[in-house]
Amino acid sequence: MPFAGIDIGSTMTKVVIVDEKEKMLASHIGPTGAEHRHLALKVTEETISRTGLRFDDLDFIVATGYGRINVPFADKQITEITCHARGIRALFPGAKIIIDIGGQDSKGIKLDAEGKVANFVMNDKCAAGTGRFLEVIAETLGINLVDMGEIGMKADGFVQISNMCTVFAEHEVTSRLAEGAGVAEIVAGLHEAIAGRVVNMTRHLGIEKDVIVTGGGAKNAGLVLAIAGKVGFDVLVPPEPFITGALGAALVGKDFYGRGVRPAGERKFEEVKFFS
Amino acid sequence: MEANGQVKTTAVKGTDTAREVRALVKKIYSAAHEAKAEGRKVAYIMVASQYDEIIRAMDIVPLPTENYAGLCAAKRDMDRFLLKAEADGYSQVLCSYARIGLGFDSMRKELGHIPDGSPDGGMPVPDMMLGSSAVCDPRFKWFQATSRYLAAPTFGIDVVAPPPQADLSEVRDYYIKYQRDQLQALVVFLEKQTGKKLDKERLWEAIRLGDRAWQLWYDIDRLRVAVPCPMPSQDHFSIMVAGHYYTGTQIAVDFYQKLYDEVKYKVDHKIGVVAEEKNRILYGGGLPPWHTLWIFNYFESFGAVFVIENVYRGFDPVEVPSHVKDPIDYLAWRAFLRFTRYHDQARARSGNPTVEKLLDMIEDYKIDGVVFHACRSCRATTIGQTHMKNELGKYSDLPMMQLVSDMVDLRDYSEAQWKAQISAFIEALAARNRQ
Amino acid sequence: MTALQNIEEIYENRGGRARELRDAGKKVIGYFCCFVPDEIITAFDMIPYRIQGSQSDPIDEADAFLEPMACPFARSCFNMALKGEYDFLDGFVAPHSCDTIERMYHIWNSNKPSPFNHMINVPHMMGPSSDAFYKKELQYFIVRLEEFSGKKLEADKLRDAVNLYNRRRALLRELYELRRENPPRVSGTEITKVLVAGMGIPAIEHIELVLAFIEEVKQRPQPKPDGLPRIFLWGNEIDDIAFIKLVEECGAHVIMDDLCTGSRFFWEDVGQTDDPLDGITRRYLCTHCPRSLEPQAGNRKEDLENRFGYMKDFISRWQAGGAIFYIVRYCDTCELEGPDLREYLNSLNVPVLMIEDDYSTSTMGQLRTRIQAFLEMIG
Amino acid sequence: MSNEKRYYAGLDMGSVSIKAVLVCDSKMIASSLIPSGGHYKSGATKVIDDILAQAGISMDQVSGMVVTGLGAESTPFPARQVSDISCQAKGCHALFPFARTIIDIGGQFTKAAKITPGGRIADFLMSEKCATGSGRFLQVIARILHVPLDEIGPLSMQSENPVEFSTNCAVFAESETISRIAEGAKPADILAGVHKAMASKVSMLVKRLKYEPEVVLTGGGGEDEGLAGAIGKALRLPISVPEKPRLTAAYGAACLAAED
Ligand SMILES: Nc1ncnc2c1ncn2[C@@H]1O[C@H](COP(=O)(O)OP(=O)(O)O)[C@@H](O)[C@H]1O
Ligand SMILES: Nc1ncnc2c1ncn2[C@@H]1O[C@H](COP(=O)(O)OP(=O)(O)O)[C@@H](O)[C@H]1O
Ligand code: SF4
Ligand code: SF4
Ligand code: SF4
Repeated sequence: MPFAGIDIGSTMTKVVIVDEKEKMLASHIGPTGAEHRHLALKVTEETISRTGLRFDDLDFIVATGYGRINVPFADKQITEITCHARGIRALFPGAKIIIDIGGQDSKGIKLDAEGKVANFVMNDKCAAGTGRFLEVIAETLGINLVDMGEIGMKADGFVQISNMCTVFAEHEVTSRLAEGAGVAEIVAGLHEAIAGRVVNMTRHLGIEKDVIVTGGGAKNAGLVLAIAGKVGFDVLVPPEPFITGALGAALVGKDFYGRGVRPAGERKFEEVKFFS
Repeated sequence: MEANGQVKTTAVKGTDTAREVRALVKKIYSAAHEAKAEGRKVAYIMVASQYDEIIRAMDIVPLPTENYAGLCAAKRDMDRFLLKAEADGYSQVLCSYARIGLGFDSMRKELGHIPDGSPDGGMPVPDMMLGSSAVCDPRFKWFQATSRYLAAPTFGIDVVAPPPQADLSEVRDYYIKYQRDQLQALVVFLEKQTGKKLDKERLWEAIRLGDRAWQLWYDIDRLRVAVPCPMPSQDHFSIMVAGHYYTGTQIAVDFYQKLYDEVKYKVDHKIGVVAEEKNRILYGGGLPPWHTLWIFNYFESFGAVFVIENVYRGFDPVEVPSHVKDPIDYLAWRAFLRFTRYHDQARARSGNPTVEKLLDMIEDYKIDGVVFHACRSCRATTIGQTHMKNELGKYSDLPMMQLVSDMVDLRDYSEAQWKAQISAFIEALAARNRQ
Repeated sequence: MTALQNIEEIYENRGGRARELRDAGKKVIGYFCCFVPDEIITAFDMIPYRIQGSQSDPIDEADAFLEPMACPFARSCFNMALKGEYDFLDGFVAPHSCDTIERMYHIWNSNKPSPFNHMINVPHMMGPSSDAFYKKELQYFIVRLEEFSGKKLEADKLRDAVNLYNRRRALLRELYELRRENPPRVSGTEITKVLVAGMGIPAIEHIELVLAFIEEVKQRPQPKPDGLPRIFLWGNEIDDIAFIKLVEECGAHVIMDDLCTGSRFFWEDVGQTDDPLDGITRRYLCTHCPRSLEPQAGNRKEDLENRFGYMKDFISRWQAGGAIFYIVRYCDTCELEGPDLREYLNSLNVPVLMIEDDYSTSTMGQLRTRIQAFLEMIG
Repeated sequence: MSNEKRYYAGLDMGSVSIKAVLVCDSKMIASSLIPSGGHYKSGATKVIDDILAQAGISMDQVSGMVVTGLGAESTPFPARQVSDISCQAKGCHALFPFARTIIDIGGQFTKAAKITPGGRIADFLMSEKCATGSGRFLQVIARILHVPLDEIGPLSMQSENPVEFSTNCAVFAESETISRIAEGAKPADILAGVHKAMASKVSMLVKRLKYEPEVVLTGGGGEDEGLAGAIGKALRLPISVPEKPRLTAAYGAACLAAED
């Protein structure tokens, strides 16, 4: 019995298909960027084809993420918060705190003893402290997002970035460069700034072990290290941080199905609309 | 204080007496620690609550939590407390004094001792917490929240003032009666906490000292009408410690006597704060930027001196009728008269007592410009500044400026922005001088 | 027209009925918050009108008079006044509810005065001497109204007004009883419309509407159990349906509240006393607003029970599965109360979502994920 | 001596651009504008050289200079520093004698000032540390729309149906813009939406001043007639714009130098 989870994030679309034993049958990450949002459907098709199944074989489809609202082919819309928690619980049974750094927002999630969401906080009004911040600055610095973490970790000390407004930070970075600051130190400064902001926000929840960092931001080892520094102990990162939300969504779907919930209404396998 | 190397401040000279305040501040906290060690009672208090003399007369050692927050900011050690309070669920827009207080109490509870390196040795756990509704809402609500971190009883009193439009002859009696009842209830509470009766003679003595100190303070401020200005606002924000945190003690009287003599000497010898006083500024309102007090020196480097201020100020002396024979009655009367001091004048002109006070200051102190400081998280002293500016604008054409930051939370402060604003303001003053 | 349609029409056009009555020669007295007794104004044969803001209009004009760090509800009210939306008021009465309202009274008074302007000082501390003082303040308010109207207040009229408003209170409680059903036949959105509509029309007319609406609700068929979470709301001013509608759209029933615009303003009756003013004084001082304070003994558990115990009944009888705090930003007393209340409700096993908002419908979209995640969390 | 011409220079070192103006007999006789790119010293020298060359004079012939702008402290010239608010006031007052309110939309901040009939600053305010109310926002959107800055004004005027943004953040507006394009929204409508969002932020600032007509829009934002129109709509007033809005501060600086 296959279940699909579709996480339509602001930067990427991720799809995971699991079976009734919670085994992952296939996963796929769609082309990045806001330009490609309408490709959510393609990513889903691609993932399904990797399993050799057909769309109609899917017993339950859960959509999550920023673009979850208007997915015509999903049976339920569930927030990223619940899905991340479910996905992380499957991967790390001892998880207490999840820090998710996505493109459009960052979140802190606290799990109770059974691994359910006990509380959460999120930042979504301002790009400060989100993955988008990293993207913008990487572009300004002319470095690859993928290399950013490594670069930052090579720094001796860091340059204080005082502007949290992404737009102005971009400008600040340019002037620091002009003044002769090193790229590595600037990147380390950004990691410090974002980590500080995200961890402070998460302190509301009471930080305790184990802390899992996930979402695209977790791909950045320098940022993860900075977060560990602020938290005061080591943090864990899933093997593929991008897909924990989609994995969780698939598992939530499986849970629903197990409780006897069945798809209601008609699924339309067509493009996702973002702004209605 | 050093101006981050940006301003030459050598020419600026405040009073010597103001330097002694540092020791007075330290003593607030060391006295509380001593009292705890000796088993005497310590109370968290809010200044200007009209109950200061009662506290002194009952031998309770006051711990002003608001002052502690300002102290942390002046020492640039506020972030850990702010963050702790926010981590405990308090909003980032809540009064930052309260956030520092709550964060400090929370950390002290969690650690089981005073957080390491706390400014001036930190505050010990109080035996009681005394809030009041004077000045603002957080000042009665904050201690209620503090009870999350310590098991001391909280008590608050109402401090009431009629609106300026009220007919004073209609409302006077019941306002004074309520104030009296509130103070009396506090006495009953304190008697229960200390197991001692209030000694009315001692209260009279404290009141006499209190009134004496405030009279001297008032006289000092009156001396400051002199040109050049003998004592700048930086000093005011130090020397107010004696008036607000040592109310009802001989210490305050002695301090102000000494300060009076010094200021008088400066006036007589025409010794000013800066060599060439170009402009005289009124600090129109808002809590001082404790974190950035050097900003006053920045103004002074342009010859602009802050000569008088409308915050943390002593009340003008008032004449309590002689038929009032009970000290509690006296305090109630005094409070009423203090709060309604400008009411008649307001009804005759602007309708607003604060506007009247500011207009008087502008005239008496030969003011050239007015600066307000808006604090994002202090609604009480910030809301109304724009209105004040609008109203003052009806009676004077002085340049006015509102600088925005916070009294302690620096996260939204921009030095570049302030400097740009200040230069424009200085230029506006200069343009006005030329005319 | 159904009662609901009637209510919706009044809700959509909040000042409409008051303007009509004013054109017919009645005097309309605007006021803030839950501390100004409707009974007194009504006993003078005037129309009490609770001043509200507008969550859908941006605050622009008010910024020339009032700092942006002031409570946006208050700013919005004043903004509407500046735009002439409250020109129909004959009187403007502000209680000293909080710093912001007190400050705003003065600003309003000097920039947009009504023919009658008055401020009532409301004690923050609760106790016998506070009652006595507040009664004096109300008496002074009466004196001022007598001057303004040229009429003496008749004790019988005041007593009649007390009975009238107690009748309305009873009816509103009856309506709230219907919310106890699971699932309820009346939504939180509808309740808000009923309450908000009632704040700008004479009580007699409101009573008629509520009666008719209760009948309508009772006619509705009982829906099948849907297992959706039941939400208790706590906070200050929610005078627009947008937020409650959003919560309900996310999949929940809003079934009970402790809000200035909800149960807080009508839950308790005015007691029958020889001097009706005594009952009124007592009743209006005991609104459970965080801006009021009682001494605490220093025993955490008991102190919390004293402060919040009344909500236990709301939670258990209305079977709330979760609570959402909606705090209009910059409201210091609510911000200081919230964490304690959260602790208390958590001790009753009620999970809490705390939202700080700008009193604007434009931010609603951003709240969706938060609310939905909370509902998933407790569901 | 008396018939010898006196020249005064004004130098404005902004966050986005560096401008210089040469004034003679209160008239602007030369000007120069280059992107600052963080290189203040060399940039300043370049624009000054430029205006001197245009006028065919040497530095010795310049009787006075005033510098202003964010980077004024890094000026390589021995000149008096004056805040850009005062310079804008001076420049705008010289160009529009009846101006009472000035809105300066620069790269970093937006400033609003009220001036007296004599051209003195009566009151002023600056925007918050958020890019949504600043010229930067326009640059960001222009970049992703691949529209040159000087075309965004005319283009936005063609819009009939401005896009409503679901966010107040310039960064998110950027990604929203990209998806809107993908969904077929017209660039003109997007720009008009951006103008509306900016105008609402800017007008809030201006309203806090109790503004009075005549209102002058200056700084880089003044180059954008669409933005001027949107602000005018929000304030319900016609807005005056100098011919070369980015030069008014430098022009004002030069005028101030002439007064020294
Ligand atoms: N290869 C990578 N290395 C480091 N960081 C990355 C990488 N790819 C993406 N990111 C970061 O991840 C963010 C997107 O995270 P994601 O969880 O996919 O967000 P969303 O769910 O909003 O799409 C980007 O903004 C970027 O900061
Ligand atoms: N032709 C144009 N049309 C529209 N906007 C422009 C144009 N040229 C510049 N701008 C805007 O002006 C801003 C820069 O203004 P400027 O006054 O030079 O700033 P600063 O003084 O901070 O250097 C840019 O951010 C851009 O948004
Ligand atoms: S501060 Fe910058 S990042 Fe934050 S909302 Fe404003 S434009 Fe966006
Ligand atoms: S709100 Fe202002 S006046 Fe009140 S406690 Fe805080 S800082 Fe003091
Ligand atoms: S919401 Fe809070 S701050 Fe606003 S008016 Fe009500 S009590 Fe005052």
